[in-house]
Amino acid sequence: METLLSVRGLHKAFAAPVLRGIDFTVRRGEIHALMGSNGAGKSTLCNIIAGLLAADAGALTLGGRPHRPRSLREAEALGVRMVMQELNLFPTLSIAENLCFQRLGNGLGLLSRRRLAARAEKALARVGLAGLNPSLPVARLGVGQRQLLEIARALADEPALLILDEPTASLTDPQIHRLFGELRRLREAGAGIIYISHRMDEICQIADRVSVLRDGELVATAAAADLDSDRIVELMAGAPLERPARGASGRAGAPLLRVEGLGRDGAFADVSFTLHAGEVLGIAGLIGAGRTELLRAIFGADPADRGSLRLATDGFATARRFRRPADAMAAGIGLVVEDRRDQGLLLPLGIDRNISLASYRSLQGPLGLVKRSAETALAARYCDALAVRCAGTGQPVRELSGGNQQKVLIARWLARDFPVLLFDEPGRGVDASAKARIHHLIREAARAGRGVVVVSSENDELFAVSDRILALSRGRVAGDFDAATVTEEALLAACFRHHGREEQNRAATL
Amino acid sequence: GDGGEPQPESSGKPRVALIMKSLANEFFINMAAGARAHQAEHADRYELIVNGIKNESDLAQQVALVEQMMASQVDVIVIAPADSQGLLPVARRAVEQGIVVVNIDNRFDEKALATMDLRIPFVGPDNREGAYRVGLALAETLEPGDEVAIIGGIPSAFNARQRAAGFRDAMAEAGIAVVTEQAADWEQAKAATVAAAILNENPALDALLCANDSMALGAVAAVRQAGRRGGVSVVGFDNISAARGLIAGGDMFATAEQYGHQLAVFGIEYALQVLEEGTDPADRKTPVDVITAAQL
Amino acid sequence: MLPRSDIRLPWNSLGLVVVLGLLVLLFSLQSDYFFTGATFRTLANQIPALTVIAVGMTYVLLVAGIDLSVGSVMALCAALMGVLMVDGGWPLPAALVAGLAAGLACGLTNGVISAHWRIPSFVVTLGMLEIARGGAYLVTDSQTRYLGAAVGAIGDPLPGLGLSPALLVALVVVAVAQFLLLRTVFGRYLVAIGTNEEAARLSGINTGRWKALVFAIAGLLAALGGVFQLGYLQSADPNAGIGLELSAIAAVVIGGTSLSGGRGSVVNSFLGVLIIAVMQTGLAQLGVSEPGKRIITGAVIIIAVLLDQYREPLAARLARR
Amino acid sequence: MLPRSDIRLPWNSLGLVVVLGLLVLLFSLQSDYFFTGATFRTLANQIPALTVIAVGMTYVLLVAGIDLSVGSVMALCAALMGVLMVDGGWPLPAALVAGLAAGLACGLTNGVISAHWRIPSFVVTLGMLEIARGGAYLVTDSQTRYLGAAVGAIGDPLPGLGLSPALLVALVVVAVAQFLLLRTVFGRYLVAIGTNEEAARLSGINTGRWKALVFAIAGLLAALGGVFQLGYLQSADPNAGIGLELSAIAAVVIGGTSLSGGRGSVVNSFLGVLIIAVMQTGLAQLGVSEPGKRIITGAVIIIAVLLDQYREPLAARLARR
Ligand SMILES: Nc1ncnc2c1ncn2[C@@H]1O[C@H](COP(=O)(O)OP(=O)(O)OP(=O)(O)O)[C@@H](O)[C@H]1O
Ligand SMILES: Nc1ncnc2c1ncn2[C@@H]1O[C@H](COP(=O)(O)OP(=O)(O)OP(=O)(O)O)[C@@H](O)[C@H]1O
Ligand SMILES: [Mg+2]
Ligand SMILES: [Mg+2]
Repeated sequence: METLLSVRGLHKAFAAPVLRGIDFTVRRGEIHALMGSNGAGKSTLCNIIAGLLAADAGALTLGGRPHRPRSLREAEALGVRMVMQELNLFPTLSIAENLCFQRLGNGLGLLSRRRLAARAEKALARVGLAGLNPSLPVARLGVGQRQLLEIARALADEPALLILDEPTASLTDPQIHRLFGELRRLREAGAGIIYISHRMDEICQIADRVSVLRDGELVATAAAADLDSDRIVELMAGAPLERPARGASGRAGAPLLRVEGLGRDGAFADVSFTLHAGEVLGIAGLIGAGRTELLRAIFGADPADRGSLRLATDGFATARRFRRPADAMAAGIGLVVEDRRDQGLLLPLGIDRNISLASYRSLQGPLGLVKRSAETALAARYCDALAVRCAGTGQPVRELSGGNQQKVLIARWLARDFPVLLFDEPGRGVDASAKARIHHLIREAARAGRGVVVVSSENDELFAVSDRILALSRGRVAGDFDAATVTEEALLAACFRHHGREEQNRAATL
Repeated sequence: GDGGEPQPESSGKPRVALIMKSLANEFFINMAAGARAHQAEHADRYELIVNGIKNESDLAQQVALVEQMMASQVDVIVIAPADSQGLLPVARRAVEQGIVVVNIDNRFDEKALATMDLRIPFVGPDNREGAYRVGLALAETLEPGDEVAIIGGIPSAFNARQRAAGFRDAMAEAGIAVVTEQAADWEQAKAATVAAAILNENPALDALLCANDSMALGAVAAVRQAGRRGGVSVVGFDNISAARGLIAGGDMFATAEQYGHQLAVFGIEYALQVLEEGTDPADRKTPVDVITAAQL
Repeated sequence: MLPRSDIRLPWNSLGLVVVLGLLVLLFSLQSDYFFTGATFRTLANQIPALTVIAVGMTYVLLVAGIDLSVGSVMALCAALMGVLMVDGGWPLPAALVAGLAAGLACGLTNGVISAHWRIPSFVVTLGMLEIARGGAYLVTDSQTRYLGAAVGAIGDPLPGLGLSPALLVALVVVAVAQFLLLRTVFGRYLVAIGTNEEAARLSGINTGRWKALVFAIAGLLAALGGVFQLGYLQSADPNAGIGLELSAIAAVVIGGTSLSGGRGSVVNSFLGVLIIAVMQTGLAQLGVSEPGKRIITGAVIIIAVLLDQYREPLAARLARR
Repeated sequence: MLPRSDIRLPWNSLGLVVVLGLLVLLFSLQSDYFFTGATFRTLANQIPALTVIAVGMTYVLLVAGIDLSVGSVMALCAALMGVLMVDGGWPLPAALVAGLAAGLACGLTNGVISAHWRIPSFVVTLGMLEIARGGAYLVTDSQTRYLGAAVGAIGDPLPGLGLSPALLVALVVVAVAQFLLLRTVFGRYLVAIGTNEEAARLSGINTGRWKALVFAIAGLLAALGGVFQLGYLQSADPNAGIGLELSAIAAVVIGGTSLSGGRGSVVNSFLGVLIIAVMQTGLAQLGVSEPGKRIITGAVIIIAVLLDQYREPLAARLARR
């Protein structure tokens, strides 16, 4: 096969070297998986290819010609398209305008609304969002839908080289399936695709070749058929990974939290369940099923309209509905949000400041003084426990790789001992070994008698941590399963329960 | 100086600081120009530093200016105070430091001066009397029972109050009704807005008395826009050049001339007189004249 | 499919029209002379300058900037025209071109400095506020110039129509600006830059250039405001427009434009201008005392925006029907 | 592991000290009388009010708010104290408490309205600007009150020290405010709220309450500024502090505090105040013409912030050594 992109001797350093002498090729008509643990340099490499960063040394060629784009726009003109790790949409613009942002107008600079809508509908259909009204503002979409929008935007341009930096981090299986169909179609058309993901199963399904980065060095490139996931993880980490056993943190204890008929208009309705001490409750569902909304309502981030919560702390006597996160936290509930960049992290501030943000009650000395050494120690402890790759606990979070940012966010909530912890997509963008560490910490928390709720779009993750799995379908509970025995098929069927017959059929054929 | 400060080298000529209310207003600009011309003629007698504040009512900034001039060790401060009482404490300190202080334009409060046991010679016009005379000139063209409105300056400004009082005195004497009195902060556009509203509300209005010419210009615009040119007279104060044009053209009836050009010069001469002869000059009231088309 | 977002657009104008209606009603009840043609003609003559300046400010706020220099720039341009005509004997059209060019230059300077060196526009335009005011004093030697009938045609009502050319031009500016905002690529770019400048830059928009253009437009419109002011007052006052930036921003923000960018409507800014103008005229007609005027004005500004909070949920509820 | 963020703090003050030094040098070269103890004592007497108001403004900007009402609130509080003492015969301490309470109330009102109804603080404080000014006119009946020696002790230099109690208090306020910002949980919360309000809220910080508190502090400090002003001028002027909000914001922004929140330093705001004060004093001592003053002031504001752009890279380079 013909080489599309070739990278020779690529070097890049920020404060410290990040890429060291990378040699890397992508052929026409191949899907090339780029693997590596968090902070290995994957995004940096792709950013250089896509014109967002300049290399310090090294040569790139694209289609045989030297490739040195000075901006994203320039790279795009050469047929390179990238879906970035973080969302880059305009919430105040409509879906159609976001999708066609580069070609909004006719020759006169006037918006051609009809043409935009038509094009948008076509692009949306390719990622399975056919029902969405293209004139809705993006502000009204959930994270999963926004992620699909980004992908639709890239696909619509029929790129020669497509870079996907963790496109599936908040997608569920049906969407991933459809995406893979589109990628294969693009491959048949002769495009080259760089695919970054931390989900091993995906790599085995879709990749033709795999390259592994470790500490900024390319340690291996091989045909996907010649590698299995254990081998890849070993290459990434430089050491074999102990596979965590599936499920089961131990025995569920007394009830901690009762959710009774909770509902929020337009998001979810009539949700009831009981969370026990020592239990990890997984929540499955399709994009837009209302899982995020449910957690936010429990936490008081967006107050619920109906129903209530009862807590063990007062013997389930009072029915409450929190109106502010501060109140929920006072009652012993914590939430790790899904959208880490917009709702979780303080990007310009240091790792220590981000981790300690919810813990100042215990880091506070006399007169409200911050115990700075305790703060630093706390940050250092969790950077260690979660293997955050950083230059120091004071490094601004903005400079961390996506997965490491996620770890910092999780550390903030593990640092306090809430009886009830809610996690929304905790493994988003985190590499396999770090994910295993996070899962371990979650189970540890449960073992210590806390109750944990984990929302995840990744079934493997749910199976790995949960004792019990609740399926949400269109905002309603559609099943309550024992994680040790439930099959993926049964879970998927439950997730589709409240969808139309047609969609259910389509799902069955996946 | 007040302390044992080393005295910086100086030319030996007395240094005169002229402190104005504003240097963004034609009246004070004229005053400053007069002073500069005088200094140019008598360059061997003294040096001149002219300063004004940004906002005519910014007392704090003017106090700061006086202090800065004290720090510069000037020999004379000639000041048009932004407030008739607020400047007194700093003026007293200047006097105590041995600086000759002369008051021009806006008179220090005499009672306060007396309680402080301070004597500062004053050179300047009587705003109230000037406004009174402009009002009387207008009243001659009106009849008892006619209606007028007053547009004042910044409500707390001393001369704004004086001028409004002068207008009221004249109207009361002539038996003319003042239907409303509103502030337009010395500003042209604001005066236009206020005048337009007053005209709407008072269909029988015969005249607008404005506490300065800028506001009179605004009032003229409002009268013209309301289509009541000829029916409503406008008078102002200060005799700025634009007002003269309007008076000549019949859009304005009258304004007051305070001979600002000479005001600062008088003040400086008073101060030099104190310095050179050690005498203590008496207060001097400078003339205010009514300007109508007949005077142009 | 119903384009629902259009109904929920932030530029729906319900709340503002209600506030405006209430103000007019209140003043009409208080004064016999308020609800008359004369009052409305008066209003129509007064608003053109503030209107076009508020349009420019809307654009500037949309891209998450701010322009504090509009009052000074307006004064400088009017002053320049006045001096050129009175002292220089220039004909009106030539002076007009010079004045507009000066405004454009000031605005462009604001835009280029703040976009190129990435300095907050608040600082740059605060500097320009001082500089342009100094310039206005300099060119006029701090003396008001009386122009008389030479410029009267701009502000005097057209026979038969009862409206001045200034007002007509201002209305056209409002309409064109709203059209540009909603229906052209340019408008979408501004919204995009105001929403997420980084994403806009990554999408290949030369954000610096568009922002500079927006400030240039604001400068040009400030100059146009100066022209209208000149026509209205028939004189050029170097002290004109002090504090005007706050009035303009108040009008725009009452109109629901966000100070943090990305959300705004020119038509609603115009309604904000009307609210302010009606309030000023009404209070003056009632002869309310100065302290009373201040307190009522302040309260109305807050209340208008407070009511506006209920506008969106209300509109959403209507739309859901 | 090195806590790097502390070295890279935005509140390094290098660039500002350089600007300040340059200004002093320039004026000293131009005027024989500038570099004297008298000038510096004059400066020391003038800055206390602006200093404490700039401290409050720094906090407000830190949480991504803005307070336009400081000038009016200062005037209202000073006016209230003046009236209570002159007309009401209150003793100084009682009047002082009343004045400070009034400032706190105004600030709290700003804060509660903007935090509770989520109205941009720009609008709320613009309303308060008008309302408090109206209030100042109302309580004084638009007349300046002369207080004389009764309040002189506040502003007169302490014997032996040469500095006034006002200045000493202002310096203490600066030090305490900087300490709170850097070393306490309160400071951490403000920075977090200004950086990402939603993230702060979702981390259990009661953002509304802290923001209200910050505005209350700003109001209280504006009142304290009023006290200093009263001591300095020995009179209460209802027109005091017009346009002061812009000076205060200019000082704070020159000090490198970001208008979009999350980044700021009280000490640097104080340096900003010094830059502005030195410039005003210097220009006045040279007797520069009014247009000249305006133009130079505007240019220095822009240049100071421009130089500040080069401060961070420079400091980073120094820190890396
Ligand atoms: N602007 C920056 N300044 C300093 N260091 C940076 C910057 N951007 C990235 N880095 C560092 O470069 C390294 C590689 O980051 P990169 O984002 O390429 O990792 P990645 O392989 O994409 O990781 P992930 O799987 O977590 O997304 C990280 O250690 C990160 O901290
Ligand atoms: N701010 C919002 N305004 C209106 N609707 C919203 C908003 N956020 C989410 N929704 C809608 O609410 C529904 C539930 O979304 P939610 O984010 O809870 O789903 P989810 O199951 O967590 O999926 P994901 O997060 O993967 O998108 C979706 O239909 C979504 O479009
Ligand atoms: Mg990455
Ligand atoms: Mg979700």
